[in-house]
Amino acid sequence: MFPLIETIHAVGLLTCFALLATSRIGACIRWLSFQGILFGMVPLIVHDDGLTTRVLLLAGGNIALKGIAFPWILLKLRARANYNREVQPFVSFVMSILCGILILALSVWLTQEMKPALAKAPFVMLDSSIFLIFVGLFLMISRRNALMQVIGYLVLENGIFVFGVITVVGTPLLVELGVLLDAFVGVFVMGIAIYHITREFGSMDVDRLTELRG
Amino acid sequence: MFEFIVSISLLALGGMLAIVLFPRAGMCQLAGQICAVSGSAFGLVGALHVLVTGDAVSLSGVWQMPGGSFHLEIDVLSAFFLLPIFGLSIVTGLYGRSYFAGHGGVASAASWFHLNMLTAAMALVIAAHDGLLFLLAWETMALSSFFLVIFDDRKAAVRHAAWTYLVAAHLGTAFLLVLFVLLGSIAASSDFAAYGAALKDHQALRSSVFLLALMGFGVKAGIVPAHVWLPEAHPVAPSHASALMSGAMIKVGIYGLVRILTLLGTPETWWGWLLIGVGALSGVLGVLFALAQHDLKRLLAYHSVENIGIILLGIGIGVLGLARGMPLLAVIGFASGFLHVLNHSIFKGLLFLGAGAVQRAVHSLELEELGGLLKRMPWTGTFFLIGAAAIVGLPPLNGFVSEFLLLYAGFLAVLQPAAAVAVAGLIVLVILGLIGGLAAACFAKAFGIVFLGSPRSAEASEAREVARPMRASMAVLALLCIAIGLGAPLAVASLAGVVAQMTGATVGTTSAELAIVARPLALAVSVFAVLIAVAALAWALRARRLAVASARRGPVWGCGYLFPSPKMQYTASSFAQPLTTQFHLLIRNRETFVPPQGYFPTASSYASDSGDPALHLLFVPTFRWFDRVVTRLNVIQHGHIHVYILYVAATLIALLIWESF
Amino acid sequence: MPAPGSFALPLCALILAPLLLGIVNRTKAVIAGRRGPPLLQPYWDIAKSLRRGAVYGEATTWLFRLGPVVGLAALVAALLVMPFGGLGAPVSFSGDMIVLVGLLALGRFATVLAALDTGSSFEGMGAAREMHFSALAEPALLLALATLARVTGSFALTPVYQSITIGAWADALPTFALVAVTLLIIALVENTRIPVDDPTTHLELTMIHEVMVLDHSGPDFGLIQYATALKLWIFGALLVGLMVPVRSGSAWFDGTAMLVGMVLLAGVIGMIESAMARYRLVYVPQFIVAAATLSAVAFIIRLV
Amino acid sequence: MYASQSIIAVLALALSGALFCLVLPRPHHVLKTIVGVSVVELLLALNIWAAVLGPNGFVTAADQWFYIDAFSSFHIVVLTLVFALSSAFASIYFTHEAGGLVFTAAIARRFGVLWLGAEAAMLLVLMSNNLGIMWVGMEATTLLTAFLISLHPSRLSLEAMWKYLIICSIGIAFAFMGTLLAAASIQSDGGAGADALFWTKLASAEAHLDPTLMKFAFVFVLVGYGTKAGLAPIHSWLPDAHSQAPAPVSAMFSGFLLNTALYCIMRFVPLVQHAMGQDFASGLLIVFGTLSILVAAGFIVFQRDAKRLLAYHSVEHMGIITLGYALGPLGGFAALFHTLNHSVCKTLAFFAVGRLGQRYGSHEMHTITGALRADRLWGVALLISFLALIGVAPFSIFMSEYQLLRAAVGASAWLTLVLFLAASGVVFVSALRHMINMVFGTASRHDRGGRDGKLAVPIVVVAAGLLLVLGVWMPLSFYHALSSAAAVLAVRP
Repeated sequence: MFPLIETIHAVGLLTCFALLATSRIGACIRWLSFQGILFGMVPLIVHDDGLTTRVLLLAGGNIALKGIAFPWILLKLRARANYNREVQPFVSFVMSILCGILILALSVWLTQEMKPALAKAPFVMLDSSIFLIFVGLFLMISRRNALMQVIGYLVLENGIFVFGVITVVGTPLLVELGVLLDAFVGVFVMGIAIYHITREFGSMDVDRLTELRG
Repeated sequence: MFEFIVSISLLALGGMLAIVLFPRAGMCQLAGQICAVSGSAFGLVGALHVLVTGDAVSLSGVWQMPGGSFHLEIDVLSAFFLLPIFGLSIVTGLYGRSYFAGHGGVASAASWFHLNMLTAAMALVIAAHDGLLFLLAWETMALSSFFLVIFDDRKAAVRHAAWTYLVAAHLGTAFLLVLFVLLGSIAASSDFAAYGAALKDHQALRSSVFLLALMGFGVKAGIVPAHVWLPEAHPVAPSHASALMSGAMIKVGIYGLVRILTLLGTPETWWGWLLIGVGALSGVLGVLFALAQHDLKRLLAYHSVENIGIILLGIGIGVLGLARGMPLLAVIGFASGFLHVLNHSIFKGLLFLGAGAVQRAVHSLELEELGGLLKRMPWTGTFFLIGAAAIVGLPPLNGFVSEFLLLYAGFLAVLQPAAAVAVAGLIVLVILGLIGGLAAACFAKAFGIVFLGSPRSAEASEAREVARPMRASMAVLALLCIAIGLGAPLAVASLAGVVAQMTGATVGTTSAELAIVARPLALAVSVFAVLIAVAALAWALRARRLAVASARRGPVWGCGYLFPSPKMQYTASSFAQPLTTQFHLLIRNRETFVPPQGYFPTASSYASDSGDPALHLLFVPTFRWFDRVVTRLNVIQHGHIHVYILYVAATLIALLIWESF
Repeated sequence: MPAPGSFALPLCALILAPLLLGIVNRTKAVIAGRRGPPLLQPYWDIAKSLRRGAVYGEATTWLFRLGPVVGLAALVAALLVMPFGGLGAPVSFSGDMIVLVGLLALGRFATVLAALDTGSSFEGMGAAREMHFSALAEPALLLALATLARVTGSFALTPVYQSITIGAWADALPTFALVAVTLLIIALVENTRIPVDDPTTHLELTMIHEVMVLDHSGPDFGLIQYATALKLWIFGALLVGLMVPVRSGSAWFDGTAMLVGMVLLAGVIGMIESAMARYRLVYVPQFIVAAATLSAVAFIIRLV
Repeated sequence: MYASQSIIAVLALALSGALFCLVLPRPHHVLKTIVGVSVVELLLALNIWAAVLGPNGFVTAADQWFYIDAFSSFHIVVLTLVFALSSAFASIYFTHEAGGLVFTAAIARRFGVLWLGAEAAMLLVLMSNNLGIMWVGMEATTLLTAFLISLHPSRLSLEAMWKYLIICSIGIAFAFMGTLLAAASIQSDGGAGADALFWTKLASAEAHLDPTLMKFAFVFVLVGYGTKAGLAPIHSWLPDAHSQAPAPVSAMFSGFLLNTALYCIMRFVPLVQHAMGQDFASGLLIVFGTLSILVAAGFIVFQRDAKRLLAYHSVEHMGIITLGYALGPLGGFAALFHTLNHSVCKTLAFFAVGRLGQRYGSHEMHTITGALRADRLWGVALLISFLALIGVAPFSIFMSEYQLLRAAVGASAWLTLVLFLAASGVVFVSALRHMINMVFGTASRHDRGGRDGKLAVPIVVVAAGLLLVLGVWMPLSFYHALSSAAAVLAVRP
């Protein structure tokens, strides 16, 4: 089944680059949901002890949240600010892609040291998980729009989720559900925050929030 | 020890009562005063008892604080330093109530609370025989005196002074923290005895310990250039608090230094040199700055710096003597230092109380607004005169005795073949001579401008003599000045115990060595007796002459100008001008001089105002520079969330990369 | 307890002191080609003022009257520790130098306060100058005494002066010479003679000592005049004791030698006064510091 | 009551209280409720503490999901104490909302829910044995407290809230990464199991932890929870949040939220030391601690807003505590002692500043002058809390810093010692100036109205009394409690 993983890995990387290169927020959200569904399937593949309810629950919950719920919330929010659908990057798209390549190199280099310790884990997934984390960070840093920061945060979450799935066998279900719940509440809260911000500031440009300094 | 405990608890009680009774100003004043006086009296008795018997009393108990233990011990050294504290506290307690008459309940409650706390804390510092206990008392002392300084907090200058004071105090405490923590770590205990034992087998640390002590305690004692808090803080506190702070509190700094010296064993030669150098610097600069002041209490505060310098000169000579194995030199040096500690607390207390009386009578301490007060406040004037003569070191008063000892030690050193000692002695002689001359000039100015001539302002001309208790407390100190002056041999002989603790010799040998200098003092006193006799004779003679011949009042010689007015009197600035211009390099006098012009000159004036160079050349620029530099940090926190996220990411990546290598 | 005979020394000091002033004035007159006042004129002056009544300024207090008294008493007491060349002082103890300096300071302080008591700006001016110069002269004097002490190995005046013999001079010629110059300068400063101050000037603005005592009159002024003479005697004894190392052991011989020396000193002062002009006040401090430097050099020579 | 029950009771009470607030009609009902709940919580916490200090030294509940040892129980007590004080103060503060703000019933309910919810979340963090659950609780505190900052939505409060939300979420995400790595580190040698995330398992002597993964884990945990704990240079959210939140919330933030994050870090330290020896963890802690102290000292110099000033003080004191943890057993003792002192002192300071801010209508320090004359009680509180904060004896922070210095000299960390003293000197100088100008002098224009109610004096007396008493005398039992808590960090159960 490794080819399958390879594929997911490759496609996952591509989704990241797509996120880096897209200028329309709507498109970004769709890429995000696709990525969520893609990586939501990972638990179904990597586990070695049959399709237990636990695994199904895990995969289902993730796909449902990251593939459907979050994108839906984000689209709703975008609809509120319909006059502004650009991601407003600090860094041009070309530069972003170049940075993406650098980040890829960095993450591969970093995972080199972990790999011997994590004998059983599929290495490619390890790479992509670290890569996702850093791309998420990069998106949050380099995009003005509040929605893009949420998107970046979710990409980061995906990375951590993947890492957890492939390294830690048998995390208690309670913990997993707690994590999912937190992710859900987190996005929900961020949504409300963005709602207030757009109402107060009349835009989602969080770079305008610079009255508190010193 | 019993008396000590009683006195501490009485003082604490007094503070509490004052707070509790604050709705009724009179009651809380009374409570504060009674407890202050009685408590200090108890403490004084205890200290004297220890001094007389010469055997230490101590009290240890459990104290739930890691790194500390409850150990009080009053040996001869502590007892000696308790004298000025409790003695002055009695007098100020006597003085304070009439000084505060008319203040509101809250104000007087606060002042009495902090005054009693200050006395108690100082006493505890002296008695503490444990590092942590010492620090605790030390900080409490600083805090309570801080509240006394900021007593009149409506004035911005007062607030600034209080800030300066507490900052300086804390700076000193930082050094002391390191000092005691270091000692504690090598001794594995916080008891002074353990420190001493541990230092014996950590010879390498001795010099750094000494330097830490000198810096830490020097700030409190007010050595140049760490003296800047003194002229800020002392003038603004209530006068009896200033008396207590200047008379007793800065001596606590000296005590700390001396105590550490006793723990350090045989000193190095260069310590003595360092002490002498610091003392010389403080002495000369202190008196020079004092000369340039025209606020009476600021002037007195600067004289405290000068006298601390004199004390350090004495201790320095003593240390030199110990280091070079010259017991006689050491004994006389330390004796002069200790005696001057006592004397300075007496006459400086007296002078501050006098200044307080002037303040209360005229509501101003600006020299140019005073004058002619000796006529209007004869008692205060006379006492202040005695104090002034004493601090200048004129025979036959106590100031002369300690300076005699110091000069004696200086001459002894000069006779030594070793150049290192002889030159030190010469420096002491010359510096002390210079200090004496300048101090004389300064107090001629202070007394002359404040009490002599005719009043320079309406308030001064309507001044009234102050209440009886205030006069009484000044009289006590004035009498002490004379008594120690004329009883010099006894005073010196009584120092044997405390000096012996410094030199490590037996009391017997020490008193034998002190006898060597007591005999000349006895002869000197006999000469003073002749002096007084001749003076009385001459006075009687001129009185008899004038009884026959006519004595009348007339105008003073005005060089042909018939109607001289008070405005024409010499001012403080003009009096000091020759000297201040002489040492302009050192005291940075800001002079404003409008010379007379034309054949018929109209307006012309000379005024001088002194800024403290240590402040204006050292501290203020440093602080400004630091502010400027630090304010640049602003750019880190400029409000852009993206960059904040970048910080997080950068930190993470940096750490990951760092630990991958 | 000192022998009663030894009190003869202060006594004859008390008697002869004013004579010095007479000699000084006489010398000046002779050099200026006048006949000048009789040698005993100072005695008559003092006696006259003592007999007079007194006038006191409105502002003055008891301190104004006390000043001259203390000023005189301090000098009289100082005479007790002053040796006269080889002749020992009635009271002698190590450290009596300090007492001497202290007594001089006391007298000065009393005079200055008395001057300030009048509230007149002239007196204030004089007091300021007096304090200024003496503040510098005091360390210089201590420096000179310290040097003598180091050379002679004692710091009690009597033994110090007794050990200043011809041999000692031969031994420590440069040191003694420098100290002698210092003492001379200090003597001129402390007695406010030319080139520091001109006692006979008639312009108050340029005076130092005279302007301080401007408003004293009658007995007070008499005491002041007498004190001036004593002061000159004391500093003269300090200097001449060093300059005339005649230590034969016979009191009469040494005493006469010293007296001759004193007379000569008075003459010298008179000559200086008629030869030199007054320094501007701003130069006086340099003059004193120079004196101190000489002693410092002298000390350094003896250091090794 | 048995400790294990009271563990459940503590959580249940907080949660039910939170839900109960939803149905309350009036603001003052909510306020009374939170006061009552938090006081009971304090009593329960003390009960737990007593039980933990008993013979076997720890308490567990719900088969190992809850595990409380001396270390966590001490934090629980401090937490509940801070909450009790802050709730009491909130009941005063919100009745005097100034500047056109109205404490409506809706806002009151939201406040009550989030407030008690946050307490429950923090209790969960402190009590859970499972590092995953601990993380869940931590994330929950972030999400719950976010809206406490912008209780009254305004441009500034929203900005602060957004920064807090985003930056801390990232941090917490990293922390989860670290948690996963820690779990992976025990499995790497095949020792898999559903209890991989249980602290007792990881910390047990026979557990073999892979050093490499543990190293990575600690880096992620440190940066992650460190962001929440406000360690420099990742403290950027802190001053904004503290300055914009209502005073009781700010008090709770720097009074305990930061400590909770630090607690999480310290839970990992024994594991790291177990895996790879003493130096790695303490080295990183020393660096971050010292850096925080220095940065905070620098920023304190030029602050203008009183609450921002206090916020930077929190950064400084977090640095001090971190430093203490890095300096061996004595240092750990000092750090725990300092934790209590700082929490009490800082809450008191925020109370005073908040109340005076309401009187003067601003937190700008130059508008607050003569507090002693404007409002004696809170003026005195400001005076005492600031004096204690800058380390003046006889207040307890002086003592804990003295213990810290002893630890530093014992570990002969001279550079750290010097930097610490220098920085605290800078803090002293500038903070003292601010304090003097606020407390003393003639009072500037302020509103005299508004009675404080009968809770005000007890709050101040309790807090100030605690500071003063611990500054001169440390009860023996308290001493033992602290030492055993410090021992947890060094020795593995």
